[in-house]
Amino acid sequence: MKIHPFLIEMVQIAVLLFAAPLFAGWVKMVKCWSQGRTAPSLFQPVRDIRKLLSKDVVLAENASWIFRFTPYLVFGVTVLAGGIIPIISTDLPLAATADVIALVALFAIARFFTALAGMDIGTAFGGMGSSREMTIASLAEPAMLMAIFAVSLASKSTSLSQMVLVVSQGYSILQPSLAFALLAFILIALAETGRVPVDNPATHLELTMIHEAMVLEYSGRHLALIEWAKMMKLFLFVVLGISAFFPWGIAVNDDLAGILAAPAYLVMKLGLAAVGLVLIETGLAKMRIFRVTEFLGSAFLFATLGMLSFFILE
Amino acid sequence: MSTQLAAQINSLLAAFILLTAFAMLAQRKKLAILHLFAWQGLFLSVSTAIVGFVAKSHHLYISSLLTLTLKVVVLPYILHVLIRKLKIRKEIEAVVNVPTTMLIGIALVIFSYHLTAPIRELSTLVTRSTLAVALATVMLGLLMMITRRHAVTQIIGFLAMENGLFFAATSATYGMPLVVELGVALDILIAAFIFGIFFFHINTTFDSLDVDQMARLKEED
Amino acid sequence: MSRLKDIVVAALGKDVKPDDTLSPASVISLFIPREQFAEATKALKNEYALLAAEWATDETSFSRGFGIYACFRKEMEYLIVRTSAPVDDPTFPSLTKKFAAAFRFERQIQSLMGVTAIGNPDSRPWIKHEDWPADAWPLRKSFDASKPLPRVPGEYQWIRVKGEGIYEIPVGPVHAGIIEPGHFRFQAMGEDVINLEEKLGYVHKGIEKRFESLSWHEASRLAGRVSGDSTVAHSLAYCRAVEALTGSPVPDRAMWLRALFLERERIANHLGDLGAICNDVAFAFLLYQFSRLREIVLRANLKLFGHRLLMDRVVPGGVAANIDAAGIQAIHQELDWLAREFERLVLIYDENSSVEDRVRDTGVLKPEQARDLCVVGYVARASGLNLDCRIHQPFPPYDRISVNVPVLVSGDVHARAWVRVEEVRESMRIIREVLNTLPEGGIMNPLSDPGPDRAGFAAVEGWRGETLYWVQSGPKGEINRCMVRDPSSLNWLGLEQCIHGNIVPDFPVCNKSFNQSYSGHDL
Amino acid sequence: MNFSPGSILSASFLLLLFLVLSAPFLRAKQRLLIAIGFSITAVASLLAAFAGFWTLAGGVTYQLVLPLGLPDLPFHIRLDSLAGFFLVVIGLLAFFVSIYSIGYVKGFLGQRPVTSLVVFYALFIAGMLLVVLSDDAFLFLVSWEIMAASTYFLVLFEDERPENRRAAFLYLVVAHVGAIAILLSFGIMAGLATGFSGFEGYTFDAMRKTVLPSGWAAAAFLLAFFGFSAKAGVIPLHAWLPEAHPVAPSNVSALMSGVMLKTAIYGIVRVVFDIIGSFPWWWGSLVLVFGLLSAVIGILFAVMQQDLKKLLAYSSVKNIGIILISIGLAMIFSSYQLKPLAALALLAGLYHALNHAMYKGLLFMGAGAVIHATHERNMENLGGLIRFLPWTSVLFLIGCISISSLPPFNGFVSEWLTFQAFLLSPSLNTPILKLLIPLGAALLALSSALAAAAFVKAFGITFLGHRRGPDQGRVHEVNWPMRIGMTMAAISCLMLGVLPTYVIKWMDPIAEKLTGATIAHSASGFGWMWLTPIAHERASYSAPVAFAGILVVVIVTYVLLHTRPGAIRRAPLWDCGFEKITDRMQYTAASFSMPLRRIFGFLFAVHEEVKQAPPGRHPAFPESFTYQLRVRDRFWGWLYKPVIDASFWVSRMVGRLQQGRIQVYLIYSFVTIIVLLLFV
Repeated sequence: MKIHPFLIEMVQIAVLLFAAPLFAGWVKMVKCWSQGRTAPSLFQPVRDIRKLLSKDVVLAENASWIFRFTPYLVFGVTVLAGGIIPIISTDLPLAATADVIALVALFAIARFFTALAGMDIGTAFGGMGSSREMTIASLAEPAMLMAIFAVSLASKSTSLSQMVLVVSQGYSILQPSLAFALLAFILIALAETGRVPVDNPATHLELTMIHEAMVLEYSGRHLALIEWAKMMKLFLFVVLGISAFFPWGIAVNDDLAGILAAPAYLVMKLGLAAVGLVLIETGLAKMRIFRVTEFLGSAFLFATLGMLSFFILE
Repeated sequence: MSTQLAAQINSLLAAFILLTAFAMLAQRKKLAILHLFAWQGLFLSVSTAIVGFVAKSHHLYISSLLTLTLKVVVLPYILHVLIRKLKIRKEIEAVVNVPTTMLIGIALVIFSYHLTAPIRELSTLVTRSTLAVALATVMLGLLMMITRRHAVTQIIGFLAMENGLFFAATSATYGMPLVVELGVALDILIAAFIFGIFFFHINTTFDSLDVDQMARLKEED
Repeated sequence: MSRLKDIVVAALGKDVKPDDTLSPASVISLFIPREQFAEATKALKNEYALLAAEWATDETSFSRGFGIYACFRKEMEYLIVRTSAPVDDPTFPSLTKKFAAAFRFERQIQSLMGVTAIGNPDSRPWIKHEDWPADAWPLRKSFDASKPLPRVPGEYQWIRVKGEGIYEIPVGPVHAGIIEPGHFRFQAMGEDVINLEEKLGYVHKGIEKRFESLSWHEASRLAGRVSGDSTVAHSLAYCRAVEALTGSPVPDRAMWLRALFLERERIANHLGDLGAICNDVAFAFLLYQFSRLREIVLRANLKLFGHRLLMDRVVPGGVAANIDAAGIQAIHQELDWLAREFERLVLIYDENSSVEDRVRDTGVLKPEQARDLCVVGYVARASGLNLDCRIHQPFPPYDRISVNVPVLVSGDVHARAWVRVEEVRESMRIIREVLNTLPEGGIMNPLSDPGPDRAGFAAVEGWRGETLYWVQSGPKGEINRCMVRDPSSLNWLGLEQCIHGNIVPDFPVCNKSFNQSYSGHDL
Repeated sequence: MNFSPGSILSASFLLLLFLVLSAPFLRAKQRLLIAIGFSITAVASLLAAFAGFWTLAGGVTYQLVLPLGLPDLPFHIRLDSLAGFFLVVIGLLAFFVSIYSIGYVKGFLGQRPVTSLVVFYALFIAGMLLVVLSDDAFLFLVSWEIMAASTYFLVLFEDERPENRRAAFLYLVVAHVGAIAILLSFGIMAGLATGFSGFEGYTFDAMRKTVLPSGWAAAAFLLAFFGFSAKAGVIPLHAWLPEAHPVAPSNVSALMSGVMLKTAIYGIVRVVFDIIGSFPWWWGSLVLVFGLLSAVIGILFAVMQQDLKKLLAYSSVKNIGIILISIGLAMIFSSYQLKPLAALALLAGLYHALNHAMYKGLLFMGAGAVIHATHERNMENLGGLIRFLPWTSVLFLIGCISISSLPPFNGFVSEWLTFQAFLLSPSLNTPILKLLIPLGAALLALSSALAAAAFVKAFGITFLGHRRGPDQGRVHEVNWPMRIGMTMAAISCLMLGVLPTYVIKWMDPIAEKLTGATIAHSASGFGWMWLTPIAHERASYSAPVAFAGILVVVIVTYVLLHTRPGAIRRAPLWDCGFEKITDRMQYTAASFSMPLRRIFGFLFAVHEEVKQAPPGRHPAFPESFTYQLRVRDRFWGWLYKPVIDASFWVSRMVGRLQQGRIQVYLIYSFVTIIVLLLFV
């Protein structure tokens, strides 16, 4: 039985919207357990978003339209990105909208506006966050491109659906180039999603913040959109990693059985990914901001080694 | 296990050996370098065993076992004791500009690929593609010896270089004759002991293992 | 004989008089004519004495004008140097030329007592808010604390960094975390801090003024509330000062119990700090684990002594809580368990290289700077200054306990954290020693009547460092002045200096490694 | 009169000539002069663009020998697809800028006469058009010199400022050194075409027909590359660019950065692909390496700038680098006979040239608007302008997004195509290139990410936050012609971004002619909405879908969230409870780039100094500090200072070079050319 791709696309976006907060809740839960604490409910992030959505917005007196527009844009870009990455099926009408490079650029436009919003209200913290974010992004970008390069060598494509198809058809993770690219991707994803060794999403210390510093002045529905988009971004990066390196289980032809099985695989892989993420976050302190150079430098190194080992070893 | 899969795994192990070589180059702490060295030995040992399986040359199993005991257990243990005795466990070594060193490392990998490309064309062995990695490992070991100032890290660099040579031997010709290997192993062991004793002496004399100290000694002579 | 006294006498000759009227039993006190006040300190500086405190009293009720006091410390002894200024010319020579640490004390004297230090380069108010009327001097006897003051808009002249591209970061007084209020002003270029200036005084509650309207016993409760986290140290210092002033003896058992309380307070706070330092480098695991240990220690306090923080357990003349054999047994068991858990966590701290990378070489307060700024406590001990009143001016029972405090020289965040680790270990050992040798007997003696115009001085090594109290009785035997000097008064200076050349995001962890008290400083 | 690209072009040139000749008569009526003068240049530019568009779309080549020039050396004109493309690039931006100038130049009224500005502006445009059209070395160099000389005077327009005089002189020196190199290169090619015996080889046609011996070909290429690089501001020959572009009037800067640099790109493409034709791989590698160097170092310099126009000028160095990267890749692919790949890379580069013209023009016009409104170029004294300049800020923002290569605007398309070209490098079967070229892709990624940082800084510091600095006078939005000029450039940025398949289809004849392959078929093989340079399984990008998708989600979210009448309450900034907040408490331009300055500091001569006042005070109670930051170009000290010193010395010897009369200058140039031609 065939299912229409547009239907799958709708389902996928719905999955993204609601699974992302749950995934964030799950990460939080595992993290609490790893620290020996009682965890909040899995649905806590959902409740937080609901609460924020129902609150009024308090806006700084001098905030311009950029500040008000940014949450919507960031949200929109993230949702669109979610329609492109194969989460449960590769046959997506939106898949051809962007390959991996364009996808990275889509996230970059969200970052561009977030950084501008950070500077819009004209505080020391906002500008500081923007400056740090743009610095880290510019270091992450070359590493990201190298990782894409390494992966695309194997699949001869930068289109995500194509990567899923190629990698799931027998290409194994034993391939050194993919192993290196995965390593690089993990480091980059930690930096891009603002997780612990680079940024601390749970901190209240304005002076050390990166992403939070830019969005300090947001409230109400604006904050809800930003937070939601942030959760989706984390979710999408995990899913991106899954699609590019562990695609088994994603439906490659649109038969019903495959599509029904896909979410089960997804849940399993997400659960494991969260454990991995928590292990990294619990085991590491946040690094000094200028150490990020070395961190992303090693991501670049891994990606380059991946690319080299494709030519040398494969 | 098919030959195909074995070659695949062997490539992956080669990649890991290369990775550990790079990691050693970047690491600032001696103990961590030692651990990386032990890991490299482990990868090497497994790789040797796999090559032995593929080539059906059983003496490689013995070399593999030898590598395992010597490079994963005995030598790291000796060096570990040494590091602890010398109380340099927490010492942080000044490494000259990690990114630059890494870039030089990448250049060396490319260079060794370039160098071994003709051999790769001619060879028919399953392991031929790992030769470039082996050569690169040797060069990275050398680079480590050049960039480090501390005697203990230099000796680890030397041993890593030796790992590379050993790996080169297995990948180019399915390993050296067993006798040679035993001889080399014995040499390394003895060298390690002598180094150990030697370090204690430098340390007690100069209260430091900084190689520059010895250079200074020479100048004064 | 006192070396410090000899130094001053040798430098100034016969102008120096032993201070007969005010001779607290616990310290040597000298009277020096006002003109030679600064000169005397020059001699002390040359002999490497450190400034411990500087304060002023309103002695109009004795018709002596204002008394200005400076307390110095060198190794085993303290010396108080006193001079006085007439009411119509409330000035005195500044000590800042020789002792940089004096500049805030003198600003404080100027702001709160209205006595000006001539030669102090910084005349801005300190602690007193800039919107107060300029001529409101709350510590003067003539000031009526019951009336509200009018708000007069004033401006605080910040230290500025001129130059293109410099920006300022105002942090506080309301912070995002649950911490005390204080304002930090960074002058920064991107991530580089060029200058940090603190502005405190947001918790100025008038504690020193309030002391003057309380009875000697009530005041002990107030002393216990000067800085909540070091309540034992403050009430102990107050009580010892009062006991010195009145000459009241304290039962032996009470002395040992006081040491027990002091060490338990030290353990609890150090545990909390270690966790907080780790949290500021986003290593939350240790925060929760250390907080757990701290909580268990505090709960044991509640169970055994009736208060989690041991507030009001030290009273003039003794202590207000006793311990029985079962309690001793319980503490021993708790310590066995605590030591095991603690060592496990310390191992994690020590072995995690990502934490190590953040704390090493961060916020370095060099030994020269530490000596120059006369810092105290773990801040001093992490920067190579071997200062601990439990060793150097041991008060009972520390004269009978051997205390081994660690001294590190690197002066970075790690050193301040590691001094705490070692101190926790040492405190656990001390507690065991105290419990093993705890003498029998009563725990409280009545306080003798204080005479008029007497003074008492005490120094106690609290968990944060040397806590000083100096009390003076008035004409009717009431409290005329109670000088409180929390270790923070000196250590805040260290924070400002150690941040130079660091990057902005390292400030929180530096601040946490100092963890100074706002309340104890602002008073 | 028959209607053809040629006749349209003639009309365009006649208009420009008419303007140059008649302008002095209108000297007395400055306001009228501005209106008429810039209207004429606008029409002329539009005509030129139209002619170019027609040529390219029609795929026809026109050749013409003009009865002008020296005896026996008539001028040759050729209008082919490549020339047509560059006519569009130049004409389109010149059209926008001319309209903008109608409003912008009014700002000089009452300060100084603008007659010379109008004259040289027209000459400048005519020069650029002629460069692209000329089909022999002689006319090429003449028009090259017209272009250089007119810009020299335009840079010198506000000549009372010493920085302008310095920049103009530096520009003149570098332009001349470059011109000599180009001349020598043509000399070699012309000489070999006719065996060093006559002048007949000076036409490009003759050169085309000649197969050069490899050594001479390399020499000709190296000389031409050096000469054109000097014009394009390729690192390390860039130092004049950030000096000259910012000090010129902003409309001129827009043209200089937007299109004048492209004439050098045109020159490289013309010489390499058209005139020389076949070449070894290392030529491409050389171009690639210098492109990468310019891209990364140029943008790093841009990030460090506090002067808005300097930032833009340095970013031009970066964009020239990106164009060279693509051209270099195209050359490498071409030398290995990988024709479709070469076509892809070449079109990516040319597309980027067009895009850069649009957004850099837009950004310089925006910067001009800011300066027009505030009289301030230093970003440290700007800020919060979004509230006063709503139009300018939106348009400038569009420029910033485009130049930061973010979808759905145009900068992204051409960079994405360049990335695709990089990703195809594994099809080369030279191991060393296969391993090294991907590292180039990483550098390109670095440079585009840094561009985003630079333009977040440029927009954020200039337009957002609070007003900075001492002078906080009122500012007004700029006048309509300026807004219209900028708006048109902004719209073309969007259109070029959203409709790439049409642009590529239009540009395809160039690729076909120069590389022998086309890509339009595969690029739009999946439908016009999807750009699929090779095949849609390989890589695809759809700007229309992305644009529409984001728009839909944004609108839906907005509508959904506004069903509940939620109030927006305006409140003062959160001040941490400290009430006395000032505008010093916001991030500054120098601070924004500080982390990058720290990380990449080894590339610059960074000098930081903190002084405590009064000196000698104890550090616990200072009164104040002074901080000084100087970031300098290392190349300046290594390369330029010696050259500048030497040329100052030479110019003193020559004495009359600097007298500033165009005739003298032109004669001087002509003599040089003729002497050199004879010599060769």
